[in-house]
Amino acid sequence: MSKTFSVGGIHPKDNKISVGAAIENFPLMETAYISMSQHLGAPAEPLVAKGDKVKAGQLIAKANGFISANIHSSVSGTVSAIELLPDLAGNLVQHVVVKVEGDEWDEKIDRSPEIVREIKLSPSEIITKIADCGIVGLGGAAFPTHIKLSPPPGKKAEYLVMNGAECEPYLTSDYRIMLENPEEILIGTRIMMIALGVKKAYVGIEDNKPKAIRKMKELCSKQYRDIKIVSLQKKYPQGGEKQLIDAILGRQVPSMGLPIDTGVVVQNVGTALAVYEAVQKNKPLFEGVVTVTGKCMTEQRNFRMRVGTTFESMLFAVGGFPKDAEKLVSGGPMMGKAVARIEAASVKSTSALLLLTEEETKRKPEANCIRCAKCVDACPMGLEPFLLNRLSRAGRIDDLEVNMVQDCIECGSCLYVCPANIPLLDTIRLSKASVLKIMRSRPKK
Amino acid sequence: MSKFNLVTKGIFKENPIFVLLLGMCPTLGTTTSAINGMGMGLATMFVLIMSNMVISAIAGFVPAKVRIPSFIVVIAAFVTVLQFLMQAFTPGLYETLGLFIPLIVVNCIVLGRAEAFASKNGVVDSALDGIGIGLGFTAALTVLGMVRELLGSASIFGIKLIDGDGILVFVLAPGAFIALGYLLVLFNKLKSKIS
Amino acid sequence: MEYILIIISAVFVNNILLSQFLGVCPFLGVSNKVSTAAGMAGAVTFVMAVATLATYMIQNYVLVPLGIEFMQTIAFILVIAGLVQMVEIILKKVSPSLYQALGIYLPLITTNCAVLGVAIIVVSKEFTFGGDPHLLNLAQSVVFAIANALGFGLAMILFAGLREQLELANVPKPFKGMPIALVTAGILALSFMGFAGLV
Amino acid sequence: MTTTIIFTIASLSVLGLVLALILYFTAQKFKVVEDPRIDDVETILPGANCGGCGFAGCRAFAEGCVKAGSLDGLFCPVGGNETMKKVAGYLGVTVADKAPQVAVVRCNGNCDSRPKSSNYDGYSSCAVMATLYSGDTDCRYGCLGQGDCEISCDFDAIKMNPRTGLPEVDEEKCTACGACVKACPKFIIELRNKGPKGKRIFVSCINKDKGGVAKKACAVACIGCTKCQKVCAYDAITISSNLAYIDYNKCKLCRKCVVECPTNAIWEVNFPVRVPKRDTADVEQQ
Amino acid sequence: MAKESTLKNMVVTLTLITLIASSVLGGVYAITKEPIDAAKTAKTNNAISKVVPEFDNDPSADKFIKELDEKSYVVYPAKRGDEIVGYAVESYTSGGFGGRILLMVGFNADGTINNTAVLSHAETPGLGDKMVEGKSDFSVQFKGKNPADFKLLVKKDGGDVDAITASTITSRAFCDAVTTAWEVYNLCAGETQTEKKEGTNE
Amino acid sequence: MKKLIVSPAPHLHGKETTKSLMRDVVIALVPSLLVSVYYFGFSAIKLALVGIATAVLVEYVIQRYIVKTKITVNDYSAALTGLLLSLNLPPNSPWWIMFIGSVVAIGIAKMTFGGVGQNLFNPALVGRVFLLVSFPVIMTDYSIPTSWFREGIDAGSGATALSIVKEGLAKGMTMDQIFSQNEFSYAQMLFSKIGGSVGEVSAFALILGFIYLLIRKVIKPHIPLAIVGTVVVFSGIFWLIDPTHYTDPMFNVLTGGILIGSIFMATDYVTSPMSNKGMIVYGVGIGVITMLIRNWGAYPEGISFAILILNACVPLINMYFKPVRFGKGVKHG
Ligand SMILES: Cc1cc2nc3c(=O)[nH]c(=O)nc-3n(C[C@H](O)[C@H](O)[C@H](O)COP(=O)(O)O)c2cc1C
Ligand SMILES: Cc1cc2nc3c(=O)[nH]c(=O)nc-3n(C[C@H](O)[C@H](O)[C@H](O)COP(=O)(O)O)c2cc1C
Ligand SMILES: Cc1cc2nc3c(=O)[nH]c(=O)nc-3n(C[C@H](O)[C@H](O)[C@H](O)COP(=O)(O)O)c2cc1C
Ligand SMILES: Cc1cc2nc3c(=O)[nH]c(=O)nc-3n(C[C@H](O)[C@H](O)[C@H](O)CO)c2cc1C
Ligand code: SF4
Ligand code: SF4
Ligand code: SF4
Ligand code: SF4
Ligand code: FES
Repeated sequence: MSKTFSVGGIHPKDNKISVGAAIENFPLMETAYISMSQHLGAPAEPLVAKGDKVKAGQLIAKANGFISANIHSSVSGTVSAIELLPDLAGNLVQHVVVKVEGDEWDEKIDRSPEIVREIKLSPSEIITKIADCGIVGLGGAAFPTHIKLSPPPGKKAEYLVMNGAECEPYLTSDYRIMLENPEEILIGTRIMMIALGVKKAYVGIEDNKPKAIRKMKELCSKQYRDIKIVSLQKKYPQGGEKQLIDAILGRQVPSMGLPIDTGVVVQNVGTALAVYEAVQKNKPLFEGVVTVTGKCMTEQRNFRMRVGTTFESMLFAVGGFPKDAEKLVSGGPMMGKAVARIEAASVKSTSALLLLTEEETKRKPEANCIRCAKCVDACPMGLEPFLLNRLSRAGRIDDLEVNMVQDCIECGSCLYVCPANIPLLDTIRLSKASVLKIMRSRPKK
Repeated sequence: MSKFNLVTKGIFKENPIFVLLLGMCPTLGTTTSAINGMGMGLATMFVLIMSNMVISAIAGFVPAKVRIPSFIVVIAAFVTVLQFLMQAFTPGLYETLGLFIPLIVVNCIVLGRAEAFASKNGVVDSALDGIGIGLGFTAALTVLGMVRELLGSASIFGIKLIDGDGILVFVLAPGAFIALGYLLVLFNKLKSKIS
Repeated sequence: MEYILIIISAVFVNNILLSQFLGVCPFLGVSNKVSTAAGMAGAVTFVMAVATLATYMIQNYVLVPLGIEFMQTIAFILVIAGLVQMVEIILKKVSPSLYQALGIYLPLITTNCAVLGVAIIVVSKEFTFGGDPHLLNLAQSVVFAIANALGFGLAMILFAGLREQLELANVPKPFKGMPIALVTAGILALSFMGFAGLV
Repeated sequence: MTTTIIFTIASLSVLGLVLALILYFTAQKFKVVEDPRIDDVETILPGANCGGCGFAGCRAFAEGCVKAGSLDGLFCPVGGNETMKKVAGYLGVTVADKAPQVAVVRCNGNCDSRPKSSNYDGYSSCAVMATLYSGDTDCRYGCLGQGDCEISCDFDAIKMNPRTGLPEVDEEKCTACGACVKACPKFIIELRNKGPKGKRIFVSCINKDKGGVAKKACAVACIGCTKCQKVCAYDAITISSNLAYIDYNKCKLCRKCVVECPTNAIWEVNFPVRVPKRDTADVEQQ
Repeated sequence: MAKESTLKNMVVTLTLITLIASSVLGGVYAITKEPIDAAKTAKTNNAISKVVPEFDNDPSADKFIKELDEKSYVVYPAKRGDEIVGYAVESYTSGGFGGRILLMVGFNADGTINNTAVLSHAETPGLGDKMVEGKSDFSVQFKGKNPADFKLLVKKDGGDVDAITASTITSRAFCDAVTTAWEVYNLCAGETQTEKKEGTNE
Repeated sequence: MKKLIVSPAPHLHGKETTKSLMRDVVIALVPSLLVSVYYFGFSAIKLALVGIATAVLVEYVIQRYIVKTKITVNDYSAALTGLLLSLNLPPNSPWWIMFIGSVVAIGIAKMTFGGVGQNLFNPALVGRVFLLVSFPVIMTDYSIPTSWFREGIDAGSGATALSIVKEGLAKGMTMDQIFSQNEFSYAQMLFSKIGGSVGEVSAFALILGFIYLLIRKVIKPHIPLAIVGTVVVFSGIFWLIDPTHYTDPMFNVLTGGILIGSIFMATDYVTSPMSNKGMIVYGVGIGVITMLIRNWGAYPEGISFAILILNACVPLINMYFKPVRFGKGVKHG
């Protein structure tokens, strides 16, 4: 039996229409626009100047502050500018613009196809290496991985949980790598186990990906016995880290807590691949798998794509802008960000470009809440979205905190199910931000 | 403020029921018919005028700390006088209104006017204020009584308009609340139209 | 058994607010939040019990023997007013925390029909709980008073809950505030009519 | 009969006496807990409980006034100087007159001058929209048009104009409470001195982009050309990050800059109508 | 405005006010006592006169008490001259929907019901209160009936009385009270007869 | 360049709408409606039509001309209220009773509060109770109109089983005597032979509707099961103590409005609690009050009042019975 988490959840149609498309290399672009804000936390500090020559994999910006990550050039060529350019939301962000000339990689990178199985480095060396290579979480939040691998003093990791759920509809990039690079993922997992000093790891995969489950299980039963593959029910948000831990280990992260509070570290399978490549192959994170999909498109593709590719060129590669596509989403349809500027470029954690039609995505006019409690039943955190919505519109900050708005994981299940089309998550997200601000500003007891 | 205004403001602009929402118990409890409502209104008005006058006369001498008890004594005395008079001369009405007659003592309007108006104004003005507020109270109770009687018993002032029973709820407790709720809305509409 | 009947009658069947119309002003005025409603209900329970005890004695040991029952209204209200004040002093001395919780409601209670109304009903109305009509004795009077206060509290707290929910609803503008509260009270009273005949 | 009357008088008088004693001792035990002046000040205040004064409602402000001893730094924007004088008079202190202020909207990009570049489809709230992206036009600074300011105003003084998509302030109703200033996530609204006879001049734009970029996004953007600064004889205009700002304390209302502005970003209010220079003037004159 | 509060002036004022108030009350009481008592008697006599044939005595003054099943009932004899023309029996029942119903039932000397009047009740307006004369024809049906041959039960229970629609409870209670009154009347009537007999014996 | 749609996540939405949910409830009521038409003929059709038409019209007029808001009559909720109210009336009710009921339900109990979703009390039940209290004569007359399809069942008494029992007990009869004078069998109750409201005549049809609602996931079973369970336990206890004066649990579940009330009316989203725990508390409350009124109250049937009273408790229930929060009560590792 497949496992699942215990509270809430919804069942959107999974629409994984790009499952069959093998990963192909995205053609090199003419210009790469490399953002300095590709991770949670402060932007990185550029190390290059206009006119400098760079190679793919060369460090071009240094992590700046605690939760930050190094950035490497994704192409070889000349830095043509360092300037403020709009990101996909139109906000100005520092970018290093590189005019592409050839495809020369940094010499240290091992480009051979062999799988390197033996792990030579010590835990601290691994973490340094990961930090140097600018690895961030590829599950969506782009949290610098080396920080997650160094639990704060007093907290000890017991298990590593690999997130291969890919519970969002449409997305297939994690699936493709689990199918095409399963062993690399398992080695990457092992590397992180060593770094964390844990003895056991789990890989959670939703049961709508039976092939990936079979393949990974096969490998584990032979060489990787300390890693267990867990089949999970197809249910959104199975891949939310709190839900995943609950499903696999039956542990629940307490309110305002982190996975490490239950002795667990969660990493995405793509992150594991990146870790493998960084540690075994010396390859910094400058490319990743991106699904380009949508019902309005004739072709569904999975690309291995350099960081800094514009959305415009991705569209161009699949034959231009389909007539009835009205919304572009970077990432999955449930948590991804709508693209306001197609001239914006991809970042490390970009996992998909999704094209949606008006019919699929346009919100219907808001009606009165009929108190059907569908949102309550859907919420994986056991919250009452209808109430949070009303409270936040009334500006009742205190009541919002009592009703735990701070626990919302912004999964969007509530907004998805609401028959009255109430913009639940929009209002909740807003008040969550204010409540968190107030809670954090409070002196700790 | 002119003397005339003193009287009229209580009827509309500062109507104790519709605007100030005071004295709710007799308002709801005694308005099963227009006559009852009117009787209660007039009874309250009597106490209101008399106590307003006396209180405005004595307010100057009363120390702050015993202000409320003193006023209550005055009001209670008039209520008792009223009880005597009604028992003697309108025993039927006295019985119908029952408990609500002695409860005039605690009617927030009476004490409220004593506090807010009579204790700060002269005897004549206080009497006029009492008349105005009393009229407003009476008018409101009569109207509510009329509405409830009309809907609930299909009659007005005891005159049967159509044969039949009417919608019983309106003479019962729930109807009192509901009818007052809607009357309030109408009153507010009217008020905003006028001003 | 009679005590149970007294309680059911006062709390559900002849609810002091929803069918007797006593104490409606605080019912409408102090019912914006469940917590305040509960505070008010607590204060009323206490005062009603003590006041009924006192007025019962005044009636039966002073007014009736002296033949001056007609002084009922004035004597009762004075006793209640004084009592409330005294309760305030004592409470403040004996239990400051209770005073914090109930104290602010005490002044409101003096001019509340419910306390005087119950005091008068207790000494003048004949009850027939199953048996013959009779006046209540001292213990029954106090139980009756407390039961009425409980009924007051029940209606008050339910109503406050409803109003808290209403506050977050989009009530049409003309009905906002008191009108909708009255309509709600009306429907609440309508539902309570279901208890008719239980006693 | 006589005995009855005697009993009546006796019993009631005894009651009164006892009551008076009780009350006296109550009064003795509890000296006034709160300064009664707080109540009185509260009655002087407008009672709007808007929080414009920075206190949690009128009563808190009244308490503040009474406790502070002087009224420095305390101001009720709703009641204005008149109310503050009354409070001061009551408390026996003095207040400095504060110039009356009014909210102004520093964005001028209506639907024609600032075309939409995307269709926003979320909850109609500027705050939500602002956290999502830079806005549905190419101007990243301008008004988002979802009307958070309108909702925040307790006095019905600021209203969205459906034709321009921009808020408009009714200066009669505006009390300068600043609620809209706080509500606007784009920091578009500013409180400015009303000026003599309500006359005032301000730059109705906060776009900090370079001239070309700004102009492309919005036809009436301030492009930072410095012409106004040069023409101003009173040094009232400063330019930083490609944006002009007029200091209302220095501005002498000479109106020279208004004519000078090539994009019509400078607005004048409550001046006699001159031959309309460009079409935006009539938007403000209403 | 109000004066400063001191013990002396507080006590003096309040005592003074209560003193004056109570004097006034006492006075008004003395004045209104008579009309009140008169009104009370008038009320009872009024009710009596409605339910019994014309009389010329003061029934309130002649009233006496009868015991029945350990409960006592007030009976007002109506006399014309020395002759008893009827009895008004104050009867009650606790079986009403709203509790006690107090009735005045008047009998002619021959034992037929002259009329009934409801003195007090707590029945539901529109339902049970239809037993009050004038609100429906319910009470009319008792007029002129002799309970000896008119079965005082609602038809549902096998009697002759048409119940008020949807108010069987009230109707039953009403019949119950009238039955009680009839039994009390029988006691009185029996006594009168014996009295008379005694008289003739003398 | 094309203007893209930009909005916060999520970018997909479920298919359920207010309208589809309400329509499903209407569909679930069709079996009961058909049975009632079979038994009561034109009368049932007339009541349903008047009820629905009035409800929709009143809502339209109020939205269009009085409060001047968006018109939402096509979401089926007003129609549902009208239909449910019609199913809750005695079959022989005159049309104007239905009309007044609908006006009260929509006008007072729903639109005054701001329309769908905002009301605190179940509109159809407010309408019914309003009628019951106002027109007790009509509302307790359960005589049976003639049907086209079937010769009227022993049109004689026309009283409901509950009122027959109540009346019998009041006369001092024992249960056996009452039952021997009137033939009630469970089969009759399931497939209707006994007098009752339009919609409560066939338990079977109601249960069919219940199953449909469960399959379509329109409602959850918590509330109906809690009510029925409570009724069974409550009546079972008294029946075991004294079977001569209390009816048995099966009788209590199958007669009167327990089924229609618990399946269709207590489950009204707007006026029921939001959490599973809350729903159970609510259901138990309804069950207890219903049985109190049935056994000792003035009215023979109590579920309408019980639901309304528990409606009044819903805000408090929601306040104290929150859904199971993630991270509470389970070990943190
Ligand atoms: C609602 C929700 C759904 C998510 N779904 C996935 C998912 O399907 N796959 C995934 O790898 N991460 C998913 N995440 C992110 C995980 O919670 C978590 O951040 C991630 O697995 C951590 O790994 P990383 O640091 O390697 O990215 C989801 C997060 C949320 C809040
Ligand atoms: C402010 C903040 C601090 C965090 N601190 C830690 C940390 O100390 N250790 C850790 O392992 N993860 C930490 N995380 C990462 C979270 O556990 C989580 O993996 C990350 O937010 C991505 O999860 P998501 O994709 O589900 O949103 C932190 C996250 C945030 C936002
Ligand atoms: C609010 C309410 C008030 C009632 N008032 C009375 C009443 O005053 N008298 C009465 O006999 N029954 C009263 N009833 C009881 C019912 O009308 C009951 O159905 C009736 O007495 C018995 O029915 P029947 O007369 O049709 O046989 C009342 C019921 C309710 C719910
Ligand atoms: C499962 C379900 C049950 C409903 N039950 C009722 C009901 O009993 N009475 C009613 O007026 N409306 C009912 N409705 C319709 C709707 O919720 C009702 O009109 C709202 O209370 C109006 O705000 C129901 C709707 C659903 C989905
Ligand atoms: S977005 Fe937040 S409130 Fe909504 S279902 Fe997800 S966790 Fe619950
Ligand atoms: S899902 Fe929508 S309609 Fe249902 S309770 Fe939640 S907010 Fe209200
Ligand atoms: S327009 Fe702004 S400053 Fe003026 S009153 Fe309204 S919210 Fe306050
Ligand atoms: S001025 Fe600010 S708050 Fe007002 S509509 Fe524009 S962006 Fe929104
Ligand atoms: S009138 Fe009864 S409490 Fe105010």
